[in-house]
Amino acid sequence: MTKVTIPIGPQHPLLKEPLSFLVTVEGERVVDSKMRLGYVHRGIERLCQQRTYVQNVHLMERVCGICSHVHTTTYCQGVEALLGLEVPERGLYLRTLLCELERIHSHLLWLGVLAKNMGFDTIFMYAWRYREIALDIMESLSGGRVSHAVNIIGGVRIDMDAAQVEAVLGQLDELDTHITTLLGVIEHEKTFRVRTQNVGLLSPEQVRRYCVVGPVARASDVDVDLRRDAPYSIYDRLDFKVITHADGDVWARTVVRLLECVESTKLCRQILASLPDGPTSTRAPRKVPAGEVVSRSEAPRGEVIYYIRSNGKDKPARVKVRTPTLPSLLALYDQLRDVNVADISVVLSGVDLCIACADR
Amino acid sequence: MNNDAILQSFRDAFPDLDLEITSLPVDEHVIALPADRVHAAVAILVEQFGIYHLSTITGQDRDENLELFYHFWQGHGLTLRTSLPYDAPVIPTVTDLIPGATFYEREVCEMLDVTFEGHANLEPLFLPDNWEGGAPLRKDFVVPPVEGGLDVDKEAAA
Amino acid sequence: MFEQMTHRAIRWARRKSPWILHFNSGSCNGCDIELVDLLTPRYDVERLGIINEASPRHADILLCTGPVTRQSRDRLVRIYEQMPAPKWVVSLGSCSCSGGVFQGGHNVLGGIDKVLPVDLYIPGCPCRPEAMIDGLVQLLEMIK
Amino acid sequence: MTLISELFALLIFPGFVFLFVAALTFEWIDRRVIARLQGRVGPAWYQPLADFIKLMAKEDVLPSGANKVAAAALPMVALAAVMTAGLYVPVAGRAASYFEGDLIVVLFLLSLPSLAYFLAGWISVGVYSVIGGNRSLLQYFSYEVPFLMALTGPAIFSGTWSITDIVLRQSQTTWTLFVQPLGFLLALVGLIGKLKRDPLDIPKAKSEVIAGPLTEFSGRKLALWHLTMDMQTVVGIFLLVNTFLGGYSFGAALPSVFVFAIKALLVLLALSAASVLYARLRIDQLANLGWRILVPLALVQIAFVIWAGG
Repeated sequence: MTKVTIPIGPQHPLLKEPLSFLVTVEGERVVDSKMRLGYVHRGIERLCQQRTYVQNVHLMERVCGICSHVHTTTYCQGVEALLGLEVPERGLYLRTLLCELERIHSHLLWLGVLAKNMGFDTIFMYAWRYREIALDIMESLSGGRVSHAVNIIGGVRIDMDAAQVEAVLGQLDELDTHITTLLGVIEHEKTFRVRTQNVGLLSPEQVRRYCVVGPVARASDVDVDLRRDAPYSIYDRLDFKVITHADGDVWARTVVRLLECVESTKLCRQILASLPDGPTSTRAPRKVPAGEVVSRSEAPRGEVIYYIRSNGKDKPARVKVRTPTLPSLLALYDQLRDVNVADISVVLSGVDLCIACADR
Repeated sequence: MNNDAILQSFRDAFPDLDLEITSLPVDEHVIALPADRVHAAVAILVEQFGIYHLSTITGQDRDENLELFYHFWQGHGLTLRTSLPYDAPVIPTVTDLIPGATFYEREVCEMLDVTFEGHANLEPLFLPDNWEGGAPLRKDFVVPPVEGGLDVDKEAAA
Repeated sequence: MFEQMTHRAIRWARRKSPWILHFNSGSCNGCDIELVDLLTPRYDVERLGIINEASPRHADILLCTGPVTRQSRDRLVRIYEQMPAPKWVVSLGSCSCSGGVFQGGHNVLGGIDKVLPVDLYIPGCPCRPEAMIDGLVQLLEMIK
Repeated sequence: MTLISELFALLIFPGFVFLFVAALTFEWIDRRVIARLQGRVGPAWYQPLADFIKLMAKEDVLPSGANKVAAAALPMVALAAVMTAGLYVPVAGRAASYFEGDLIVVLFLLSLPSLAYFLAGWISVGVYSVIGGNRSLLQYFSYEVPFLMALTGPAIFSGTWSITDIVLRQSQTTWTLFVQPLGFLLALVGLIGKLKRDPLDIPKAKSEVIAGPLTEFSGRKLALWHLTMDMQTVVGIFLLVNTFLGGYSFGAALPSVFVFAIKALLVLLALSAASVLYARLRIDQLANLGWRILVPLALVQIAFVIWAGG
């Protein structure tokens, strides 16, 4: 059999973002793969050192367009810890509300991308249509569909009144029905199962080897979720299930992500029901006392970790960002070995790549 | 994760060192180690305590030296901190213990010019192929000049 | 007379059938997901004849998002050169118009117009789907 | 008089002009129906025409290394084959030409575009084109056999190999569909494979091989390829209507053109629904489906027809 090398990317309909994959195939089997990152490397970590803490909030929002809010949350959390700032309760609640809405939006977006990549445009259309509801809620709260600019150091800049709470509750109900519908479809649609089951398998050992996090790890039966295991913000006061699945394939990841959406709508309802009164933010000083902090949070794709060091000026001395996609990318080599050429698209989209996150 | 137990086994393994555990905000504990002991310390963490999750490796330029942080996590954060000389920094790789460190080490390598001994492939991960500007996160780094935009003449193309 | 008629027919056809090609040269994903959103039920640009094409050889309009990074510049130029004439370039989002927040990054060259001749700028961070549709319609009106 | 009417049949109805208009209309209906089923609005009625004119007026580039003569000839050959096939398929009982055995000629002519499609991938040097071409050939072997076997059913049932006569025979007895529902289903699946439509668009799967063999084609050649595909859809659907759905006959005294159009649209609707409802199969899954399920079913079908007929 002759070996053929197929380039996937940097411009490829499969990836919205440029990532170069060189896949060597023998017949219809993949025998080797090579990856080249860096097409969207913008040098955010270095830019951070040249800008003030407040400016950096806007920069962090643009690490990734899909999970923009969770990045600012992690960053602000870290800076607030350095400052020793007590964030008002209402601010924390609203922050968490947006985190959960973003999780719904991100997971539905992912389902659409997966479906599109395996030639199931209908699910793509409907998933993105239902995702619009989550975007609507976020837009009504913050004014932005994808970037929200909600977080400021010391709280959030938005507030909501009773009428808005009522409206959001109604939209959440709607979202719930639609997610249940989607779950029903993917559980019963045979062609969907045929394409996703036993594809992109990751064993729990592999997950541990490559330090994979988030829904990909949970779908391989590794029970880890920072919201429960290292509660930040107000997660210790909320009641939710951590979804795991034993199968470890793309199908399991789909189920895990959709069930997480359901959990997220429940979390949103809890937050709205127990929303405390009071201010949403406190004033933060411009300069941050010298010190170091490690801030972690659970993004839609898994653990985000920020390391921030201050040397007492108004600009950070070092900000390190590690996004959940980077370890997932590493695990791709193993997943791609010996798969069918047609499954490359399913495997690649199955781990929910976000190259903008990984490259920074 | 039992920090006292970890510290104790580190003390047992490296009796010549005076090890301390310090705390950072948000549940993070730091143990400082010399660079040549990091590999052995990581081996203890992986083999004795089953801590497999390396969140990331942070590298930073502290003017007089380079500093590396190995951020572990298992319920609580644990960071191993080590420092390297400014010139020709070399440290053994931990990819043989934790394969997940591959990309983290490559990133530190290109951003700070730290060589990880024993790493299978230290090609640039994020920087472009023909990069000639040095390590971007070192303080003496200057952004290389941009050679002028490509002149794609629209009329000529049409 | 006949020539005039064919010319008018071709102009009409070009306005009614703009096939787009999307290239992300360093974007944060925000504009990209909003661009893909254009194809979905709420905005559905297929009613304007817009199809998202995968091959540069089939496309009429190159939609660029994000600033140009050093690594993606050559690829961007190559894709532009692969497209058959007549072709147009639209820069989508603040970063691709000027470099945006990423200006000064060690891997960022600046906006798309540093590399390619841009016909239309659509600002916004990220630009809303409505703005994109409006921009594309304005571009189509410019077609002679 | 006969010359004029024959020329009219050849060029206007049911000849080339009609096929062209029908091809664009069917593409529009198909895209519109798919859009509506996905909760979208869909394109305007003139969309396929605008696409066609625009592509005809676009620059025509080929990668260096591609065989220029073959690249220009292949879409023409494919288009010519489909148009010729269209002449023998009666529309509302009127065919431009017919003879005993034209069903076999039509089936042969309809398989030519698939081969041209494969060659188109092979001669344009791109990686995706070659992979797409190989896939189209693999797919060809999977769907063609059950498709051909399914279509022999009506011929054996009617005792003739002329499509026009098969229609006549059905108007005297009953639609083949009622006798051979299984055959109709097989033919429908085969047709989806032949037209490379979702969910069997494996050779041109966007997320896997960009646009398959057509990746490197642009301008005029691409326009002709699109037209070929559209015309193949029309001819294929008409063929099914004639062989399985009794052509224009409906028992009642409705105008034959009307009846025929309704039936053709119903088949098109079935195709659109199939592309909305299923995910794309993998090539090995399709081969399994073709050889393990469809071919045995087709054999059962033929055995049944022969047993019932004899």
